[in-house]
Amino acid sequence: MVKVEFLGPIGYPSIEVEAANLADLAQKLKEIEDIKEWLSNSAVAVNDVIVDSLDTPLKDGDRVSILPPVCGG
Amino acid sequence: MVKVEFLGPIGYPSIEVEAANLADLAQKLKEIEDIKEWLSNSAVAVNDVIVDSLDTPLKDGDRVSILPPVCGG
Amino acid sequence: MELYSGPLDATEIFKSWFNREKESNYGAFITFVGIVRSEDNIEALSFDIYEPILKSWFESWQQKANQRGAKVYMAHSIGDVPLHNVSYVSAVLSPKRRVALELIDEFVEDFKANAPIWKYDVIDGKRIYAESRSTPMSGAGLLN
Amino acid sequence: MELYSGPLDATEIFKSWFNREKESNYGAFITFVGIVRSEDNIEALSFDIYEPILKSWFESWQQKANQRGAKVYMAHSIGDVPLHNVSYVSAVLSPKRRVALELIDEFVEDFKANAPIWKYDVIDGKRIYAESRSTPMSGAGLLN
Repeated sequence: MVKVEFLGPIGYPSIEVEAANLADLAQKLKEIEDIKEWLSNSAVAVNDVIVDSLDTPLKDGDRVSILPPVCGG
Repeated sequence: MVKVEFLGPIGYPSIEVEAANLADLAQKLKEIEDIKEWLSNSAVAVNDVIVDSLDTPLKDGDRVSILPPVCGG
Repeated sequence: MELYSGPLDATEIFKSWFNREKESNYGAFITFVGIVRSEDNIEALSFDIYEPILKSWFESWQQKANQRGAKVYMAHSIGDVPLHNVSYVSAVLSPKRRVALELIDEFVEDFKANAPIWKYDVIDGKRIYAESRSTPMSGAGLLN
Repeated sequence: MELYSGPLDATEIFKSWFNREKESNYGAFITFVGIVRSEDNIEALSFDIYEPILKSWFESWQQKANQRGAKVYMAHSIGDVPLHNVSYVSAVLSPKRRVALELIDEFVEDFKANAPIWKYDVIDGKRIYAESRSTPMSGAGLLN
């Protein structure tokens, strides 16, 4: 199982899902109505490292963070 | 008479000279050995305003400042 | 990197960084202070921060600065910061001015674009996500 | 514009400018601090200033800043400033960060090139004009 956290304004509780890689996870997240709209402009981190490939493999216990548009300062 | 001041590191005392304009003054300053070498890289102010033309007229009581290369900060 | 609950004391932060570094033989010390402006009837801004990724973002900037002989600092607020209070302070030190002037610009702009911090306007006591002023991070849209 | 005999108290200057402006609704406050570096066996730097032209240089910058909705400050030392002490502080305030980041760069660079200030290295108690680090002002060479 992989834990998925939705950061900042997304305001959706963390979920646990089965997913072998990010492409697989993307499919599952697109099925959640409240999450779908955030995917187009959110960055993704696996175990707190930002990733840039859908081929990124996921293993049991991994933590995925969904990071919506930012504005510090 | 025009008063000419030599600022910063030039270290030459102020002088009073007769000059109708800056071109005229330039001729007179070139005759001073200790000043000549500074003219090529010094800016010039008349009554505390930087000027950029040799035609700038000078009248009795005007104050000309010779400003050598700067380095603030 | 320093995170505080609520407004920052800009002068204390300046003093602490300056005193820590004044003998370090840097010739240029530049600070950027972000102050909450009164506009659009807001009472305050409010911030969420995801600290693990902010920390690694900051550490990678520290390395980038070190490679140019420089050093960076930053402090940010978590939670509410009322009008005319400070939410963000950052700084760059370098031996000469040119590198410091370039780095403060790059550091502050990259901070705006990629630091994992979310901003909310506080209006009538409610927190409203500052969506239109927010920027997708590098790599955003991967799961789309 | 503030001129002081000897080293500047950077924190006091920061505090005074910040407190004066924190309610003025500027969103970005950037300060540049110049610290005397130890190099080439110097004991101190020393400065001569021609105040009337420095004042008009500063006032023309204040106007330039105002036209962009911004404001500038500066403080500088006259005379000797020992190693690891501050000789120069300048600041820019603007409603948004972009103008402040651009102005601090232009302001500090133009200060270096055109403010009527002369720098000397102090070595063995002697003042030596820092000729090789100095820049002819705009319009230099007119009388040549």
